[in-house]
Amino acid sequence: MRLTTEEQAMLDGEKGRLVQTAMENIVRYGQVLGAQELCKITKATVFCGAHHYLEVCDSEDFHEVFTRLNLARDEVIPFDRTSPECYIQSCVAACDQFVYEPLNQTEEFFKKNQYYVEEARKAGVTVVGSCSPYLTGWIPVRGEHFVTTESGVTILGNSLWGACCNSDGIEAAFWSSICGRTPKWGYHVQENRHATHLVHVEAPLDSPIEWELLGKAMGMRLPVTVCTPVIVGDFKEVDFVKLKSFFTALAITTNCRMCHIVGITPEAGTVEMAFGGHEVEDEFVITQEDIENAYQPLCDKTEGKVDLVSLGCPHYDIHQIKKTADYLKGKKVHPGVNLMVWTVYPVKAMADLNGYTRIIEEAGGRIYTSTCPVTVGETLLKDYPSQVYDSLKQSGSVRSLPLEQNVYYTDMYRAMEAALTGQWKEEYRWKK
Amino acid sequence: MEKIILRGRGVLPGIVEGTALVCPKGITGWGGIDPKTGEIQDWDNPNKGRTIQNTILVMPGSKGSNGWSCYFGAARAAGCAPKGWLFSAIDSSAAVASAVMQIPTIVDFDKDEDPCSRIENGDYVRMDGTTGVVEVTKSSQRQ
Amino acid sequence: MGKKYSCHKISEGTAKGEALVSADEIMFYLIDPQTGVVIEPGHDIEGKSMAKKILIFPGGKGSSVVQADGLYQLNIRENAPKGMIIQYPETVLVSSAIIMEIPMVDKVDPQFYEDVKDGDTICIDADNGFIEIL
Amino acid sequence: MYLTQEQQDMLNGKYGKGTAYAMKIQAAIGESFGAERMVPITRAHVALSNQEADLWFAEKLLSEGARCRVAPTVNPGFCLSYFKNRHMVSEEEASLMQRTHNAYKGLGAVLTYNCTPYVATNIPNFGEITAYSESSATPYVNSVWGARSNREGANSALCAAITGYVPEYGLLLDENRRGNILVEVKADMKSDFQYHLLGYMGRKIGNGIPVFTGLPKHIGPEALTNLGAQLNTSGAYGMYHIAGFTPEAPDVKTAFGGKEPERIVEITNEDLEAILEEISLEGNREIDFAMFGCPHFTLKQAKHIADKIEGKKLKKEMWILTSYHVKELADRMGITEVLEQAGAVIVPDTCPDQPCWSHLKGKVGVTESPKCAYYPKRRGMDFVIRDLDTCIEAALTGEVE
Repeated sequence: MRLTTEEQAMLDGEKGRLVQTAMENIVRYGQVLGAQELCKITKATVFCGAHHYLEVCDSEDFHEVFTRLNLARDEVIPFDRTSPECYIQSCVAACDQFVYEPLNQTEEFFKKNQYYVEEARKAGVTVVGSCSPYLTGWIPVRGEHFVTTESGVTILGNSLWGACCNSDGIEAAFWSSICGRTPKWGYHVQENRHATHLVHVEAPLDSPIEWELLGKAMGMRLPVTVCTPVIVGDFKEVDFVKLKSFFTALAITTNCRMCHIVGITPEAGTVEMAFGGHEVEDEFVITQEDIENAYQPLCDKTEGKVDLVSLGCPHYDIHQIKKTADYLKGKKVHPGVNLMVWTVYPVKAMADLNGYTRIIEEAGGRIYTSTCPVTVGETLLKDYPSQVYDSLKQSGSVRSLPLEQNVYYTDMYRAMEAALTGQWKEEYRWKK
Repeated sequence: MEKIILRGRGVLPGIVEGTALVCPKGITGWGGIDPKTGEIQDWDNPNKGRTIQNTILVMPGSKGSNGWSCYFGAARAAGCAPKGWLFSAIDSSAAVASAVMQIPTIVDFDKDEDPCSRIENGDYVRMDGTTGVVEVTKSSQRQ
Repeated sequence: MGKKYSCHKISEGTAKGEALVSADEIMFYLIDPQTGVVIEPGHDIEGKSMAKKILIFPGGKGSSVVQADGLYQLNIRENAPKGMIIQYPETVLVSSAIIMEIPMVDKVDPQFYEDVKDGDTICIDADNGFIEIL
Repeated sequence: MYLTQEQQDMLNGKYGKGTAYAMKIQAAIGESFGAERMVPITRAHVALSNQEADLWFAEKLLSEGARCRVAPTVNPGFCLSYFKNRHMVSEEEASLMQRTHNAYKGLGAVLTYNCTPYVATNIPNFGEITAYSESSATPYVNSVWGARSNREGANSALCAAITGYVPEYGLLLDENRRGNILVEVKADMKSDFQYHLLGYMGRKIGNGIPVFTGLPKHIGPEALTNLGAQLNTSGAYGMYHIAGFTPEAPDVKTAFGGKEPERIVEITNEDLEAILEEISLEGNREIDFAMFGCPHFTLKQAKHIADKIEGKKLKKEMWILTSYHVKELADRMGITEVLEQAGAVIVPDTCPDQPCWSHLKGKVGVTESPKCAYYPKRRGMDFVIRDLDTCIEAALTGEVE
């Protein structure tokens, strides 16, 4: 692998042990890939907070846990700096940054999480706590190289913004944030960004949930290997909420990390442009029936009482919170139902300013930040036998937890109706 | 005793040997293994309940979310790492996991030498992460 | 009957008044609302009043809010121009004229610019697409 | 212009008087630009200005029953709670801001009070059709994001938010998005400040769509914000290209749509120095205050200042204007505390061209933004323009180089 003088200096330890270790790992990562050189990273999101999987390392010291798990070393290398050229935001943690009791968490865990997050902040990470870093201005521009721990953000960045990112992982995002480099491989190389599969969408897509279901329907048809589909169809009134819903769903149901949309994404003005002269490996059609089939297994059939309604995965933006407030204005959530709305705290502050928070609270709901039900996990979810989500990702991930809950998935309005009536009814199932 | 030789690209050095654990559909990283024991938890994985600890782990590549490597990394930290691993074709998540695990790694096999189809559970595998040579002793032929 | 010139309607209506010709773009923020006098230093018509005139100028300039506020301030004091004849329409100025209900036209017969001078009495009929110098 | 049945119904008053009024204005705009039809938008940003005309128009629409179909984000006025509580505005001024707040809230706008929606809260995607007013916003969404918006006025953008449509003309059409002026930048673009000055070269660049070459490979959002803001202070630009960087300009040839540039302009260090000398008050003097955040500062810029003044005491007032949500981040990150301990103020929702700055009338400030120096002139504030670090130093020492 060819390294620049600056990169070699980092590898030789001239910028300290932390940068050296990060660079060693990045170089090893690049060697495994067969990359010839590295590229400069200017945006990153990192997975801070006291996540449950870190508990395998039995230590009180954040830096020891960090070193063993994120740097994969058995010494202790303090995480005390990041690349000054890279803008780094924190992803969700397993705790809200401001409250713990409503999430059924202990003060001890809350404080541990705060300690972890605070150490990251001191190292140069902007503490945001969101799966949707773009809500606070973290948006790579076309051709910019970035890293993220969020699959949905990888695919959004590659596809919608024409920026460059591979799906690499939590550790690698830290390495890149520290040394400011990643292997120049995969989607970081222009020649690899062409489409491989052609998907004709014949289903009419209106609401965000239908775009989510398109992601799942494609996931049922695409190969498990890495591929770059391009979709064509008569898409109307496409907005960012629909697109983020689609890309997030596609990311979790496939290994796909880039997907062109003809006429919408910048590298796909036409089908030909998307393929860039490369062969079409496969081609298929997604019909309305495919969308409906994708939906059915995601929503339980039993009717009955509802205990939890959760909105906002990915985290809601201010427009979505406004829609929630507009709908809930003057209404009351059914007693015994916990209505949770998830976002990032600066957006919540804006919701406070606009009066949306008050409307939602007066209706009996509450806005939470910095995490989500699945990331908090069993501690929160075990007490709610019947749960409603407006997100394919949440409802899917909840099903893989070892719990025996009823899980319902529908659009935001029907989910709010369920919160108001306290019941799950057949009519709340999504249908066209 | 039937022996076959497969050749891939050796990417992390070291010579190790052990019993193969083959997951032709891969393993989901996030939530797919219990890092404390190395046990596979994927509900649809035929190897559910088996541990990856001290095996030669064979997979096509990574699977699922960007959080793939961290559960393997956590298993490493807990002392439950495999001895070495083989990937049919490398991808970025699997490469990060390899850099984390620092175990002998061989990747990018020809289609007709795909370790996921040529190696079965229980086969005895000797691999050289420098040369990329994988020596497989088929278990059905062994005493 | 005076001489007629064709033009294209931007903001509807008819107006009659004295011509004031400016070679420079106009930012309505820099007009004294109390008098309609242009106060922008170095401007082609600095010191002249546009109140109740037919203003002939190339187009507008300035940020997306200043034109509307400038025209509004003139309008409530009845110091706005009665009509406007421009060459280069852009959205900010066009929407301001429409909202303030001041007749505005563009694409005028080039001969008009040869003939017109300050003080001429001019009729604009935006709806029927002509200007007349009386 | 062709109108669909729904659009015709809007015009005829089926959706209420306010919507009809908004549609009438838009139809007239469409007609005047020769648009053939109207197309739906999915985003809007209204340059709320908290001026009388702005309030008059918003209240008129509201009283006639208009509501936004597409909830727009809005520009800053001044932060009512901050300036009212400190008695820095008169009753009338506070009341104007309160009425503006109420009117826009009633119309269904999202009250972001931020002039840089395009860096965080309202970001269009490539090809998305939108209506953005605010002079720094239009070039950013067209150029950096590849979205499509004409240079809307505050009122035409509000009309678009209400009807949900815009007439299709100008920058909404492919053929009008090609560059026609080649701007070869030979100047040393060493910090975000140089982009302010480059943007201020409007007179030399001339009318049209510039295509910049010679800029660095990595250009951050702050630099791009500065470039767009100053282009529209010194001229009128809906869009620009940066060859090899902005999405519709993978290379120079594509940026010009295969045609030859109509004009070639070279920008050198000397040009930037000359423009700075022209627009700035002379240096080597005592200053009274420093003002930053026109356009609104990002967290990175606020942090930069905090790092520079941490543990020190400012000799002069320092105002850092930002969005409500960056303010939240700054609070959470401990940046606000550092700034306040040094004597700086970071205040959200506020623009330099507002009545809340009456205490600075007749005083001399420093700023890094030519736009900040330009508009408040009529409020009696004068500025020395310098790069950010020099301005910070001036606030610490009380004197500027």
